[in-house]
Amino acid sequence: MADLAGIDWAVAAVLLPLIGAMACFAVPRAAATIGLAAVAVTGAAALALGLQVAAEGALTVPLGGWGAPLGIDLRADGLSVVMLVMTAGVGLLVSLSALGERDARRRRYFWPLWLLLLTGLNGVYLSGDLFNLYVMIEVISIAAIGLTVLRGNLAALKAGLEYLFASMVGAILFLLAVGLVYLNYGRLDLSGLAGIAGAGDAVLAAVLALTLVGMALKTALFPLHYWLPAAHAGATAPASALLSALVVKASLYIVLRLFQYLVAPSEVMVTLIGALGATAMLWGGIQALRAPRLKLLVAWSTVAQVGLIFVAFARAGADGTAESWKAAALIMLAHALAKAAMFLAAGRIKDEVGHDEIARLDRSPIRPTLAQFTFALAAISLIGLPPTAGFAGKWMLMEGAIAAGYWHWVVVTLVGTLLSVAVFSRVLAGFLRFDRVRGPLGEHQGWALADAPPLVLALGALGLGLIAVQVLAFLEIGAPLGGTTGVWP
Amino acid sequence: MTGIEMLSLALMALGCLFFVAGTVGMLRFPDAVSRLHALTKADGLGLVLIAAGAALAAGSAGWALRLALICGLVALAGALGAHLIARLVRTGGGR
Amino acid sequence: MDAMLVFDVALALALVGLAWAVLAAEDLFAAVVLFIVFGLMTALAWVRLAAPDVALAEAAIGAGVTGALLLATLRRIGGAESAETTPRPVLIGVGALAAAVTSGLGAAFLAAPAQGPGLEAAIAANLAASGVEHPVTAVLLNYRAYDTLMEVVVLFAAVVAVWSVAQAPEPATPLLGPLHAGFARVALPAAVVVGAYLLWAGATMPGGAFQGGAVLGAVAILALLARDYVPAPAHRAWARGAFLAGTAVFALVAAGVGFGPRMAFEYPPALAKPLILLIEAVVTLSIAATLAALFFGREPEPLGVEVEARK
Amino acid sequence: MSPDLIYGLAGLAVFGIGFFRALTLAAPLRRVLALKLCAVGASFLLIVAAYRQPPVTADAVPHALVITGIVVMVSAMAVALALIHRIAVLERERSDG
Amino acid sequence: MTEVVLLPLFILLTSLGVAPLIFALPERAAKLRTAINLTAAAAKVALVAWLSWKVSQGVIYEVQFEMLPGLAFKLQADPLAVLFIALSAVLWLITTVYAVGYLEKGPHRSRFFGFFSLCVAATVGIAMAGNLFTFLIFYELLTLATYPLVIHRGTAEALRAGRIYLIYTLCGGLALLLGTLWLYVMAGTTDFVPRGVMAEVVAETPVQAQLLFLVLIAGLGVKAALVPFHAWLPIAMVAPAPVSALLHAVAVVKAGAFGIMRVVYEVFGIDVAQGLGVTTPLLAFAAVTILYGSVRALMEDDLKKRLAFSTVSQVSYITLGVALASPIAAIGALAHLTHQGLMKITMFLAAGNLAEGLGVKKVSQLDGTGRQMPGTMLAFTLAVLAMIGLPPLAGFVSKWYLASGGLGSGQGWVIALLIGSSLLNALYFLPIVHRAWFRDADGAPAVPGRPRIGWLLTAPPIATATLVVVAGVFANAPFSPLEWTRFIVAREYLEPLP
Repeated sequence: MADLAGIDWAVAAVLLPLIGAMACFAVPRAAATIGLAAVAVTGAAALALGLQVAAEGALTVPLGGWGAPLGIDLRADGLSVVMLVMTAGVGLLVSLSALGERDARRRRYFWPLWLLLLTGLNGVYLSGDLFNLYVMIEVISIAAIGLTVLRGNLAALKAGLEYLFASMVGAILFLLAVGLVYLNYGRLDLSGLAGIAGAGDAVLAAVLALTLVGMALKTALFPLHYWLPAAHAGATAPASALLSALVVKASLYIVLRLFQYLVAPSEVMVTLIGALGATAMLWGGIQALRAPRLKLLVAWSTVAQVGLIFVAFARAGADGTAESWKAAALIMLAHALAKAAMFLAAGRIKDEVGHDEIARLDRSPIRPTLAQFTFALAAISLIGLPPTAGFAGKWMLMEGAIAAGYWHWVVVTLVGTLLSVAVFSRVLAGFLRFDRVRGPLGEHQGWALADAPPLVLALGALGLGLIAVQVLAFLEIGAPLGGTTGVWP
Repeated sequence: MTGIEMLSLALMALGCLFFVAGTVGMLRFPDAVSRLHALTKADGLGLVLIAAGAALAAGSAGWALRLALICGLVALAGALGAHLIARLVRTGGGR
Repeated sequence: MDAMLVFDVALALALVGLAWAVLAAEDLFAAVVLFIVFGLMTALAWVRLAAPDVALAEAAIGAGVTGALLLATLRRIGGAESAETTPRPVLIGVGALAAAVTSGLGAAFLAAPAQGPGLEAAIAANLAASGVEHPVTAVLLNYRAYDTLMEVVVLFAAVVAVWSVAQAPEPATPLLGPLHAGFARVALPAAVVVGAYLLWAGATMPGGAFQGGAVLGAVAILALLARDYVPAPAHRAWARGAFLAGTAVFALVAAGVGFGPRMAFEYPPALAKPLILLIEAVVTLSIAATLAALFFGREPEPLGVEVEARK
Repeated sequence: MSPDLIYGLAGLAVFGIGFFRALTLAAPLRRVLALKLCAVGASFLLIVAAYRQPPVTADAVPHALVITGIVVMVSAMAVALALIHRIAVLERERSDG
Repeated sequence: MTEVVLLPLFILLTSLGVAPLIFALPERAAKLRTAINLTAAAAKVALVAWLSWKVSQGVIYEVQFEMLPGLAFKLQADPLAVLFIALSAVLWLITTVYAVGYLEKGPHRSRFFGFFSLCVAATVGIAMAGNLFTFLIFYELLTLATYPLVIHRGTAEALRAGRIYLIYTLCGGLALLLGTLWLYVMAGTTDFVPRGVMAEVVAETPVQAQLLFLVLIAGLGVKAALVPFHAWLPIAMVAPAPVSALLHAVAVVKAGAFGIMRVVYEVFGIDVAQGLGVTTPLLAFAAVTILYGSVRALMEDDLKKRLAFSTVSQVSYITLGVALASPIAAIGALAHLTHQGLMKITMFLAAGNLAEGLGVKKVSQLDGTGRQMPGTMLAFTLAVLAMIGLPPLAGFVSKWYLASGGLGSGQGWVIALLIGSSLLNALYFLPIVHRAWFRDADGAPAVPGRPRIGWLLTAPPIATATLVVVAGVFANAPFSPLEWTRFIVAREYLEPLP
C-alpha cells in the first residue's frame, strides 16, 4: 500500500542507512558528511513512519507482494516505531558528537560501520519473520564488533573478540530455535505463528529457552554479561554510546516480541527472568562501585540497567506480562537516552581532563563543568529520581508489582536504586571536590560545542518523563495482546 | 543382474581395492615423499577404475563424458598438489 | 534401499567423529585440515538429504574459502598456541550443560513431526510467477529476496570490519614456482567459465550467485597466492566499488520496483527473469571480490606508510 | 530410520560437541572452528526439516536459509580471524617492542 | 473564577526558570547575577502578594497535566500553600541579599546561586503540590538541589557531611516514593483533598493504613528531623551560612513538617487519623524530639550546631500541633511554622555574621561581641527572647495557641512540655546573650580591627528581627501570619472559629 507521499517508509527506514553506508564506504574522505546526512534522512523516515502508524494503526508491508508464510513481512506497530524513533534520535545526536573524531582511520570507518548498525537495528525493529531477525542480528553484531575494535588498541581488540564469540554463540542458539520452529510449524512469520503455536508443547519450551539464552548472551543478562564491561568501556566514546544505548536493546526487543507472539511465559519462566534481573542489578551495582575508571563504571551500570529491564518485565508475574512489557519498554527508552548521554559526557570528561580514573578526577585543575553537569543529569535519570523518564519507568514497575502483590520486586528495585545512588555519588563527589586540586582552578573551561549532543540527550531523558503517558499510549497501537493464551507448563 | 552391471560392480570393487592400497601405503611409508608416491599413483588408478564402472552403470554418453572430465581434472590437481608438497619438502619446510 | 542407510549411518558417524577430531587435535594445522575434510563430508551429507544447492555452497564456501581463510590466518599468527587448559571441574560442568542442552534438543527434535509441514506447495504454486524455474533460486532471489539482500550486506559489513581492523603490512608469501604458474594459466580461465556456468545454471538447476561467486572467489584467491595480482593502494577505489556493487544493485532494484503501485522487492512479472539475472551477476562479482579481500585480510595500505602503534 | 532422522541426530551431536568445546577451549582459532561446527549442526536441523521422502521434491525455503547461514558464518569467521591476526600482531609487537 | 490560571506556574518559574540562566553566567558577571537574583526574588514576592490577595477572595488556582496514566502533575494554590510560599519568598529575598554579601569573593558563585534558586523553586513546588505525586517530585528535587549547596566548600569534611545528608534524605525520598505508590494502589488517587481520601480504605484494612501512615511519616520525618532521623541536620551545618539559614531553618526542614501536615490533614484527614490511632505515637515522637533537641542543644558548644539542635526541637512543635488534632492547636502549629522560620533565620544570619566578621564559631568565644557587632547581636537577642516565648513577641503567640489547643483536646501534659522546653530554650540561649552583652571582651578580640562586615550582612538579620516583632505584636492585623492561619484552619475544619 503506497502511502504518505507515495513512499513506503518502512522499507525506506531500512534501505536508506544501507545506501548511506555504501556511500560512506565508497567515498571515505566525505564519510562524515554523507554519514550525518544519511542518519538524518533515516530519522526523518522513522518519524514519517511514526506519523503514519499513529494515523492508521499498525502497518504490515508484504515485501515482494508474496504475503506472510512464503515472503517476508515488515511490521510496524507502536513498540517498533518507538524503538525506531529512539534509535534515530539517539543515533543522530551520537553522530553529531562523533564529528569531533580526529584520528583519520577511525573517522573513515566509524560512519560505514555505524550506518550498517543502523540498518541492522531498523531491520530488527521492523522484521516480522524469525529468520530475518537472525540475519539482522548478524548485521548488528558484525557492525557492533567493528565499532568496538575501532579504537585499535590491544584491550579493545581482545574485548571485541570476546564479544564476537558471545554474539556468535547467541546467534547460533537463535538459529537452532528458528530451525525447531520451522521443523514443527513449517512457517517462520511471527504473526502467523502467533495463531497456531499449540499450547504448552515441548517444542515451544525448547524454542523459548534457546532464544532466551541466546538473547540473554547478546544483551548481557547477568550470568552471560562477562563480555560487556570490557567491550563497552574499551570503545571510543561515540561507539560505546551506540553499543550501550542501542545495540543492547535489539536482543531485548526480540525477547519481548517472542513473549508477545509465540507463547506467554509461565510463572516459572517469569520468576526466573526476574531473579536473573535482580542479581544483575545487584552484581552490576557492586562491580560499578569497584570500577576504577569512569567508562567501566558506566558499562557496569548498563549490566545493572539490563537487569532492571528484565525485572520490569517480570514485575507482575506471568499473567501480568500483557501489561508489564510496556514498563520494560519505557525503561529501555529512558536507559537509551540517559546511557548515551552519560557515555558521551564521560568521553568529553576524558578528553578534557586527560584520564578517566575516578579517584583522581578531582585532582585535575581543568573542570569540564558542562560535561559533568550532563553526566549528573544522566545519572539522575538512571537512578530513577523524578521527573525523569527513568522514574516514570520505575514507577510503572513498582505500581504494577504492588497491584499484583509481588512485593519482592519492589524491594529489589528500591535496593537497586540505592545502589545506583551510591555508584553515581562516588563520581559526583569527585566533580564537586576542590581541596586536592593541583594548580589554579580555571573557570567555565572545558566547555565546547561537543558538549551539546550529550546535554540534549540528558535533557531528553529528563523531559521524556513528563510525556510518559503519551509514549505509553503510543506503545499500545497494534500490540499483539500477549500472544497465545497457551501457558507453557 | 545383467552383464554390464556385473562388470561395473567389478570395476568399482577393483577401484576401491586400489584406494585401500593407497591409504595403507600412506600410513605405512616412512617419509613424506614416498607417501606422496603411494597416494598419487594408487588413488589415481583407483579413481579411473571407479569412474569407468560408474560410466557403465550410468549408461548415457553424457554422463560418461562428464566423468572423464572429472578424472582429468582430479589427476591434474593431484599431480600439481604432489609437486608443490614435494617442492616444500625439498626446500626444507613441511613436517 | 537399506544399502544407502548403511552409508548414511557410516557418514553420520564419520561426521561426529570428525567433529570431535577437529576440536581434539593437538596441533592447530591438523585441526584446520580435519575441518576442511569435515566441510566436504558435510557437503556429502547435504547431497544425501536432497539439498544439492546447499552441498555446492558448503563445499565451495564452507570448506573451500573458509579453509583458505583458516590456513592463511594460521600462517600469519605462526601457530602461536596459548597453552592454558581449562580446569577439570569446569570441563565436567560445561560438558554436563552441553549434554543437557543437546539431549533436550534431541527430545524436541524427535517429538517433531517427521517430514512435517513446509512451504513446498506454496513455492510450487508461485514458481511460474517467480521468473525462475529452480525453487531454491526462486526463494533466494524472489520470495525471500530481503533476506538475501541482508545476507550480502553481512558480507559487505565483514569486509568493512576487516579493512577497519587490519593495518600493518605483513611479510610476502613464498613463491609457488613455475609449475603452478603453468597450471594457473590453464586452470584459472577454466574455473572462471565454471563459475559463470554455475551462475547461469542457477535459474534452472542447482547453482546460483553464491556458489558461482565462491568459485570465482577461489580463482581470485589462487591469483593472490601465486601473486599474479598484488593489490596496490591505487586499486582501493576499484575494490571498494566491487564490494558494494552487489548490494547497491540489489537494493536499488528492490527499491526501484517499489515506486508506483507495486511493493518493494516485487519485480514486474515480465522483467522478473532479467532482473534476477542482473542482480545475480553483479552479486556474484561482488561476492568473489569480497571473499578474495577477506582472504587478503587487509586494506592495501601504501607500503611506505608507517602505521604508528595505537596508544 | 530414514536418512533425515540419522542426519538430524548426527547434526545435533555435532552441535553438542561444538557447543561444549566452544565454551571450554581457550585458543581463539579453535573456538572459531568450534562455533562453525555448532552452526553446521544447527543447519542440519533446517535441512532435515526440508527433507521429503525421495519422489517428493524437498522444501526449498530451508535450503535458502542454510545457504544464507553459510555465507553469514563465513563472514563472521572472517572478522574473527582478522581480529585474531591483529591481536597476534599487536602482542608480538608488545613482547619484542 | 480562574482569571490568571497560570499564576502558580509563574511563581514556580521565577526561580526554576532563572536557575539555568544563572548557571550559564560566568563568575565575573557578579553585577548581572546579583541583579537577576534580586529581580527574581522581588518578582516572586510581588506575585505571592497578588496570589494571597486573590486566595483570600476564595479563588483556588490549579494547573494540571497528566504525566503517567492516572497520575497528574498538579499545582494547586490553596491557603495552606500560600502561607508557606509567602514565608519562603520573603525569606529568599532577604537571604539572597545576605548571600551576595557573604560570598563576596568566593569561588563558584554562579553554581551556588543556580542551585540556590533551584532549592527555592523546589520549596515553592512542595508548597503548591496538588497531590502526593507532585509533592514527591519536588521533594526529590529539593534533595538534589541542596546536596551541592551543602558541599559547596568542596572540602573533604563537606563531602563527608554531604554523603551522610544524601543517604538520609534519599532514603527518606524512597520511603515517600514507596508510600505514594502504595497510597495510589490502595486509594486510587494521591490528590490532596481537605477531608482526606483514606476514609474507606481505613475502614477496610486498618492495619495496612497504619503501615502506610508509618511509611509516609518516616519518609517525611527525615526532612522534618524527627528524632531517629535528625542526625543529618547538625552535620549539614558545615554548609555556608546562607545555606544553613534559608535551607535548614526554612526550606528543607519545613518541607518535611509541611509534608506531615498535608498527609495528616489532606491524605488521611485529621479525624480518620485520630480514629486510626496513629496520632498518639506521632504526638509521642514530637514530644521526644522537642526534649531531645533542647537537651542536645544545651550540651553543644559550637554555635551553629546548637542552633541546629534547637531547630530540631522547634520543628517538632509543628508536628506536635498537628498531632494534637484540635483546631486551636492547628492554628498554633501553622503560626509556629512561620514564626519559627523568622526567628531561626535571624539567629543563623547573626551566627553567619559572627563567623564571617569576628571568626567566632564557639559559644565560649562570644564574650563582648555585643559591643563589637551591636546590630547583629541586637537582632540575635530579639530572636532569642521571641524563641523563649516572651509575651509580646511571635514565639509567645504560637506557644499560647499550642498550649490552649492541648488543653482543649484534653492533653494537659502538653502545657507542662511547652513550659519545660521554654525553660530549656532559656537555658541554652540566655548564656549567649549574657556573654555577648554583659561580659567585656577580655584580651584581644578574636579578629583584630573593626569587624569589616558591610551593611549587606547586618541589614538582613535586623530586617528579620523586626518581622519577628511585627508578627508578634500585630498578630491580629489582617494579613499577619496568625490571621492567615485562622483562615486556613477555618477552611480545614469548617467549624466556627473559637
